[in-house]
Amino acid sequence: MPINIDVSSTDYLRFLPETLLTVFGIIVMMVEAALPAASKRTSLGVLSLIGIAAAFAANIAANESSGPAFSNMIMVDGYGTFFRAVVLVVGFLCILASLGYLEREQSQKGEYYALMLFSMVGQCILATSSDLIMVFIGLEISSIATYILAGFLRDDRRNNEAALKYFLLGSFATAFLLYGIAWIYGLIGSTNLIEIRRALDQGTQPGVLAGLAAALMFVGFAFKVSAVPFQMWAPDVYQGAAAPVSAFMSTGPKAAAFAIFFRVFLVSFRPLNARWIWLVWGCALATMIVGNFAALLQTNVKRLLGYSSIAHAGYVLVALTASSQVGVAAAMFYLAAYALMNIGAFAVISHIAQRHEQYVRIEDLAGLGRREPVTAALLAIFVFSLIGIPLTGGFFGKFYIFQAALNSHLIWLTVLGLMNSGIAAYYYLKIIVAIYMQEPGTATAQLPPPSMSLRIAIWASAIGVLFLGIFPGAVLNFANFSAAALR
Amino acid sequence: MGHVPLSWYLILSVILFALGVAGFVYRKSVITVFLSIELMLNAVNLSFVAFSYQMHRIDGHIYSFFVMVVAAAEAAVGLAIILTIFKNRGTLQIDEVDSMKL
Amino acid sequence: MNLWLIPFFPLIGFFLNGLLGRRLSKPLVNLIAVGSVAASFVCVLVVLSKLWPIDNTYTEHYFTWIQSGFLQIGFDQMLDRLTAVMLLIVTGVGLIIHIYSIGYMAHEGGYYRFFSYLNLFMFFMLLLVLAANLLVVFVGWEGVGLCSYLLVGFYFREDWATNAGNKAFIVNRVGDFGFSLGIFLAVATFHTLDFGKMAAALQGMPAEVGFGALTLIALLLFVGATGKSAQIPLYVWLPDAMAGPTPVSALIHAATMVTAGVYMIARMSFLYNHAPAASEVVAVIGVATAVFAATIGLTQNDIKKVYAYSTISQLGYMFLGVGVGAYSTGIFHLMTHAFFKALLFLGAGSVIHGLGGEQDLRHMGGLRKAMPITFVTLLCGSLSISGFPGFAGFFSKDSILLAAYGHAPWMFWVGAITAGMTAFYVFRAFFLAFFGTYRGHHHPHESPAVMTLPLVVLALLATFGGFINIPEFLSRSYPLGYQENVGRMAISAGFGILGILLAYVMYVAKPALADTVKNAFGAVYTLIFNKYYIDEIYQAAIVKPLEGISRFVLWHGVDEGVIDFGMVNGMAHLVRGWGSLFRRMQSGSIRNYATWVLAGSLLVIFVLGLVGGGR
Amino acid sequence: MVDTVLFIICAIVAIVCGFNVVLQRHPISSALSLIGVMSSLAVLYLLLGAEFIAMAQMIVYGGAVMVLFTFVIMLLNAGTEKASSKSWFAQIAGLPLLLAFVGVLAFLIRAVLPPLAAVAFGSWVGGTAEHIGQLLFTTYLLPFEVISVLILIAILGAVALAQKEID
Amino acid sequence: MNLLLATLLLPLIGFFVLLLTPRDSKAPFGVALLTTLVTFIASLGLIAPAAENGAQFRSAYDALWVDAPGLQIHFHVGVDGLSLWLVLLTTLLLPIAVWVSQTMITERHKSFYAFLLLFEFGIIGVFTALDLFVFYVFWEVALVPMYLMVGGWGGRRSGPAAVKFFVYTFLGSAFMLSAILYLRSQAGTFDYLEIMSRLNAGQFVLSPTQQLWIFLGFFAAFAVKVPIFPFHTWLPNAYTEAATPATFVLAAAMSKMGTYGLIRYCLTLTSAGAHRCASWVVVLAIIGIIYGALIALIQPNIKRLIAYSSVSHLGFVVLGIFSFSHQGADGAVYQMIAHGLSTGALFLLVGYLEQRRGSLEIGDFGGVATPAPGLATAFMIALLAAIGLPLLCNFIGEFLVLQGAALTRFSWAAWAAVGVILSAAYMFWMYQRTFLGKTNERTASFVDLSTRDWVPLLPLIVLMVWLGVYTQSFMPPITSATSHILDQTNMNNQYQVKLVLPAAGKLTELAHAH
Repeated sequence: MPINIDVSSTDYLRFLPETLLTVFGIIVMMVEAALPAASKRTSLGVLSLIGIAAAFAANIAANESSGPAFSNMIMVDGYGTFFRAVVLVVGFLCILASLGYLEREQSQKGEYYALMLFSMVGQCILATSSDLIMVFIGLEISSIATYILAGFLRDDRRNNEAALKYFLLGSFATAFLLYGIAWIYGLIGSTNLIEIRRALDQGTQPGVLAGLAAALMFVGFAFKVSAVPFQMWAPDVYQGAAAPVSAFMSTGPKAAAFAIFFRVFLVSFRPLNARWIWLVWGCALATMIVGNFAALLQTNVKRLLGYSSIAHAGYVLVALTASSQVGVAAAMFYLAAYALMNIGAFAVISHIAQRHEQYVRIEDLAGLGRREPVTAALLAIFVFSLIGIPLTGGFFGKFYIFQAALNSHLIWLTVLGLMNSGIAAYYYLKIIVAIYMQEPGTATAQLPPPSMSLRIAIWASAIGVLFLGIFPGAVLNFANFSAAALR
Repeated sequence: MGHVPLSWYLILSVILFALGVAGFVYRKSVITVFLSIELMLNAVNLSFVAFSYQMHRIDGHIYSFFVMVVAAAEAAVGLAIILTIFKNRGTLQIDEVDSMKL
Repeated sequence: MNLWLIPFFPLIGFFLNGLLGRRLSKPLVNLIAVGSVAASFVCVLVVLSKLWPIDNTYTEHYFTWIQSGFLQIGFDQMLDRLTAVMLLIVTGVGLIIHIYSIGYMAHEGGYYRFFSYLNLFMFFMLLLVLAANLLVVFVGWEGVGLCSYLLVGFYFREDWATNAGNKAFIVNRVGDFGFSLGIFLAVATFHTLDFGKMAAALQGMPAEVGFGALTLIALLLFVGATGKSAQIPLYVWLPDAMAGPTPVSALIHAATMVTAGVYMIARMSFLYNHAPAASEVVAVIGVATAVFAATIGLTQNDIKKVYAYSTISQLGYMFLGVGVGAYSTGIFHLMTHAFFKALLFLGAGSVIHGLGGEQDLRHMGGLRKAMPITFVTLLCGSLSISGFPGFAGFFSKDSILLAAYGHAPWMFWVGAITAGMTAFYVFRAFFLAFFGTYRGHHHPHESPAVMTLPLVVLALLATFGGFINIPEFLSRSYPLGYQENVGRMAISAGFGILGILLAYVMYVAKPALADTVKNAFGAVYTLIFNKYYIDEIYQAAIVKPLEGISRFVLWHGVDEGVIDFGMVNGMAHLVRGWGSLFRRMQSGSIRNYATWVLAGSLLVIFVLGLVGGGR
Repeated sequence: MVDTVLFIICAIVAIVCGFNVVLQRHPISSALSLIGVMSSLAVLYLLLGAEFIAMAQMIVYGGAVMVLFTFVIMLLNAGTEKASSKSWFAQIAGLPLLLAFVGVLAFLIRAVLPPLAAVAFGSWVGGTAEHIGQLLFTTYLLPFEVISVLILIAILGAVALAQKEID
Repeated sequence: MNLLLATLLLPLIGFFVLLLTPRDSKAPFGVALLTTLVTFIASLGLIAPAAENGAQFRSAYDALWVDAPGLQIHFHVGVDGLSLWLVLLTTLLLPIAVWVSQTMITERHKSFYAFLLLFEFGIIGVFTALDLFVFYVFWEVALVPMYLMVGGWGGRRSGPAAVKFFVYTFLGSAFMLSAILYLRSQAGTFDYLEIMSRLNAGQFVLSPTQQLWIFLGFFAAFAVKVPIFPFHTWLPNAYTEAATPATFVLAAAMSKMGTYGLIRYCLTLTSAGAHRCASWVVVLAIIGIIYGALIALIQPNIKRLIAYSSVSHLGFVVLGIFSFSHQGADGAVYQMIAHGLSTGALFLLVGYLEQRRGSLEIGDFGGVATPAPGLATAFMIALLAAIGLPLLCNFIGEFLVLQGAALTRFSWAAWAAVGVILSAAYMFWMYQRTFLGKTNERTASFVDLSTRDWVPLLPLIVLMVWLGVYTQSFMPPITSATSHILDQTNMNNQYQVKLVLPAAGKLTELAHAH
């Protein structure tokens, strides 16, 4: 067995974002230990924000010298860079949104920020990994950190339950994924994504077994992105977890999971395309339908957004069904836009909810438009983006996805999907109706002004959503360019 | 003859995996459910090692190793979560952890 | 030559009075209203004198009104002898009635409003008469309908007035429905609406046999005419229209507007000549209306209603005339009718005015002493309408009846009998009002000069107007269509005189006889007295069902029930139903969720592993 | 021959213990049964030439992880399960689905998988600690380093969620 | 500076400026009024170029908006004879809406003005977009502020009405988006002119089946927006529940979006589809005409009555479009504008009534003409226009539409003309019960229109007469645009205009035979 390992500085550069996140995570914990007991812990949040910013810079630098690193364990390419960036932005905004929230709940602890950072490490690894072992480890890092975050307010019954559900079901699904990896390993002898592709192209393995392996991995990924019928956990967990955490869970890990989902299925399993395309077709449709239809009857905003996140996963799966470069680019764009609008919505909800999240029903939003016109307007922007109204990122993403679908001749899926988005408008509008068309209720009547950090988070998300909707060109270009990586 | 076909190992793995799933689906104590997950992971490990033997490569062993580490980490976190549940609800019955639904 | 000036003056009058009238003094309003019509009358005279003897059609084009595709419709006016007659009638009689109105309306509220409407009416009527194409006719046609609505409903605080106004407009709309379809079909057939061009297209062509495009156009236009000119089956609005002030009844519902249908058919004679089947229909409807309305007229107690039914009846004569192809006789009768019917209405108005608003004949009587001028002039009018030899009505009516005899003798006989009935009921009203003893309460008095003077002028016209030989004047365009026949003239005149005598016997000589006759006829009388229940039938057969269908079937049934509740909400319910199903699957139980994952994974394995085909 | 016997013994022990995990109503019995499964698997690993993994299985799994489990079970004084009428879907659909799952996979392995090598004890010993170590610090350097983050998270999580119990 | 771009962007700029103004002051009103007026003045400049040749797109502006590999979206706008008057109608109506909102909107003025401006931006965009993507974007951009206006102000049940309105139209436009995307996947571009030229040059061909489906996709969105029977049930609720200025723009301006789309896109892009469905669409239109009128006949609420009358009136527009005749198309466009003016005026007056009485149930009125003759007169004029009295605007539209329909199939015109009868019936009946008769104790103290109330009415009334009398000021650009569109329709589809009855040609034949 030859021992040739040369780990060059380039390798480290390519892995720098993750490294920086880890380092800052550790620093946060150490600083916390050093802080006097009475002092405010907000500075830890700021520190982690700095860490994320640094990681972001490193991400850009890493992209300058793209390529594989650490014996093909990871692959820094435009695609990975894009998702790393999404994850980092998500983390940044979520931490911003968390600062005031944790203060309010009196749970300001360094662990929270460290866990956020570590979770992002896992997601960044997912975005760039090019070997199934990295996929597994990245997924676990990301997930386990998120399990803890979901239950971070440990005295809160809903948090506990969310954490337990997410944890047990997540581990359960991961076992399936892992079993799939085992089968791939057994069939091909390698877990490198490119190797798998090469082997499958040659077609020496029984297609049925490759299909089995793909199926088991599909279960794992589909669970993480909350695709039907593996979506059950999502509403419960998003409802139970703290609002900023829900914002984080429904965007960052989801984007990362989609990143690797796409990479595995479009790179490694592309030769099996004919097998899985109809599966994904049905899955996409079912996901859209279940998410949207079930959301119609929700009265809890967080739960509603949970269902909506299922539906949005369905739209992204449409892009996977298209399995084309445009489709990938569309999914990338969509996930970025979705991240912004969803974080924005959750951030506003976290503000409205007040202490211990007492006010999370739709009627608690009543009259927000009169009490806080600016916050209300921003929430309206997020909701309209979720509906898919033009000039918001949500629209352009959806538009681009369905265009990709039509380019791949998925006419019925397009029509049904767009109909779905029409039906979806109904439940989103319930929020708008509450904000603008109802008299202020008790919840909004006693609303303290939002904290500065939350305001920044909301404004940034809103500007991002509008920017993606009005000037999608730059992001789209980058997405398109980097989508070429998945061939 | 005298040698065991590798497929037996794989089928054993399948059975154990399925038993893990069964435990998850049928057991009502949170801890047992969690144990079932460990059983599933063990089953997967068996597959990894068996496939490694087939190809005479030890990457599978590395996987198993990592799985163990992950399992250990999961155990720590999972048990901590179970602790909080027990503290807040005073029960370990999984069916009673269903306040969020519909 | 500026034909446009003719309708323009009344339009100015309308705007001045309409916009500023409220702030103007009464004399000024009068000046504007009467002055504008007078100016227009003068204009007519000037124009006619310049164009005399009007051998050719004179046309003026102002601007292109509508241009789309091949269709080009100009805002054009034309003048020929027919127009000339009409112009003189409209402006002449119009002027007289305007003057009369000064007195009649002196004590009414909304004085300026009344005159501005009246001016507007003059504008539209003149537009109608002067129009050089069918669409401009339609403008005037609808416009006069509007004015009719406004003036019938002049006492807008009273329900009977506004109901009558609505009825007038809506029934006219039904007619206009036909008229507009006729226009569309004419465009499809001729690609133009200009009278000249249409006539030229038909020049030298044989008459249409059977039922073709031309007949259909002619019939559709005639549907319009039945509406405007109150013929069967659309006559029902006219009696109700008497709710308007009496000068309005005189001007619009006797002299001018209601005759527009006759004018239109005369104008479109080239078409009707080519559509004999349609002409036949016109004649039959005309004669039927004449006799039908006359029977109703026999029993009415409201003096204006009597005259209203007589108007319908007389219009039936005119349609008989134009229907049998003797267009000039129709126009002739149109003119004399304008004279004597305006006179009758104004006379009635004078009576009503003198009695403080009383219209019921049963509350009049013996007025000849209190209102001598009205008495005399009304006598002239009554004789004229009865076709008493020498009076205007005699000549025109007989010319129609002679033409009808030439076409189909039964029409002549029906017409002659109708003439008798006409004489009877007109004189019945006359005798009831002016003879016997006064049965009312108000103290009767003669009307002021501003009202009686127009009566006198009209009386002269009604008496001697028959000597204006319209058929001769129009013979260039329209063949005479009848032959003089003294015998038949005597027959019809005889019927008239018989009618007058009968009325005299029943209402002056032996007043008790009337009740005896009434009782003798019993059921028939009740039927006729209630106008054959036509209004009630329309109400029960059309209006009520339409309302019921609209409300219960269409609105509550289809709109709210089927579409909104059934389809729209049904879809929503369907979606919600599925939604709640998905929601119930979300049981909150971790074990159930895991089972779903298991089930899903099996499905995925099946699809990917087994169904995917291949090895 | 020995291979076969050993395999069969271990397999039966593993399966029986596996069933026991599923069938026992008290968590502690399940946990102990799971240790049984793990031990027999360790033997099977040895048969497959995975020395290091067999050891790790005993030490990490059987030792550390399961001890943790038993500890928590004792700590929480977790009692016998109670019958529950909830999760009826799992009760009804679970067994058929499981049988189908096993059936499909077993069928695939038997019918579709190309013939594999038979296992002969000692014919291949690749999985010594040396081999593993070499690979771990060369090819699998990155995962190995990264997994430390996971350990860190576990510590953090335990601290964050169970702090009060600790201090 | 491109005047069209100025017209388009001014409301947007005004919107942002408005956001900066203090909430409880006169400033938002001032900004809104100024913006809309300046926009109107700017839009006047569009007339001259477009009137020169209505068939071509003038004042066009074309800029690359989204530039990504495989996806170039141009911000392409232009004005031709078809869109010209619709743009002007909009820019005229908006200052009026702002003006009346001052008194008719009782709270949160600033937001309302902001939405009005945003709406103006959207709807001008809809009428001028020359790129299907841009069209769709503006289509939705116009929808959102309208939705907020309908739901945020107005009656108790305005929220549900607004949601119904939104979901209904949004579902419809989902189909349109599918069609647009599909078209793009076939044509390779979103640019309308580019697609047309490629179609005409035969560079790509849409099979009749494809055309049918694309047509249906577009039609779904337009039919809901117009609305065509049976997609109309959102309309009565939305019109009735919304605050009057919102109803005003909704009815007067927004309802034209659907009909505009039908004539602009359905007829040209998918002529085969349009022809294939024409008779069905016409049947629906005619049902709408009669059905809307019949239901209006028995409505107890003035606003709802006018709402149903809109269903009826817009049926004429659809009928005209799908008669595929010059007259029909011209009439349809003319009717759009006329309907905007007359219905707009009616809704304004309804607003005045509501202000004074606090209710719109017909039963609560009666005898209003006595204390408020000005209001009654203005209402009468608008009403007369609405029922198609000659020399007022609607007549021209209805006449041409019916004429066009009659040329294609006479029975269409015959059925549709029934609606004309009914319109008089329901309008006059409503007028009688509202304005005529004796006053009751509540209407006796009615206040007549003040000068401020007359200001927005006068331009509408003047235009109603102008459009009715001197059509040559407006018709030439329309005619050239529609004939261009019809040429394209017929070029792509040989469609025989069948007359039921012999035309002039046949008459002359007859003459020669004898």
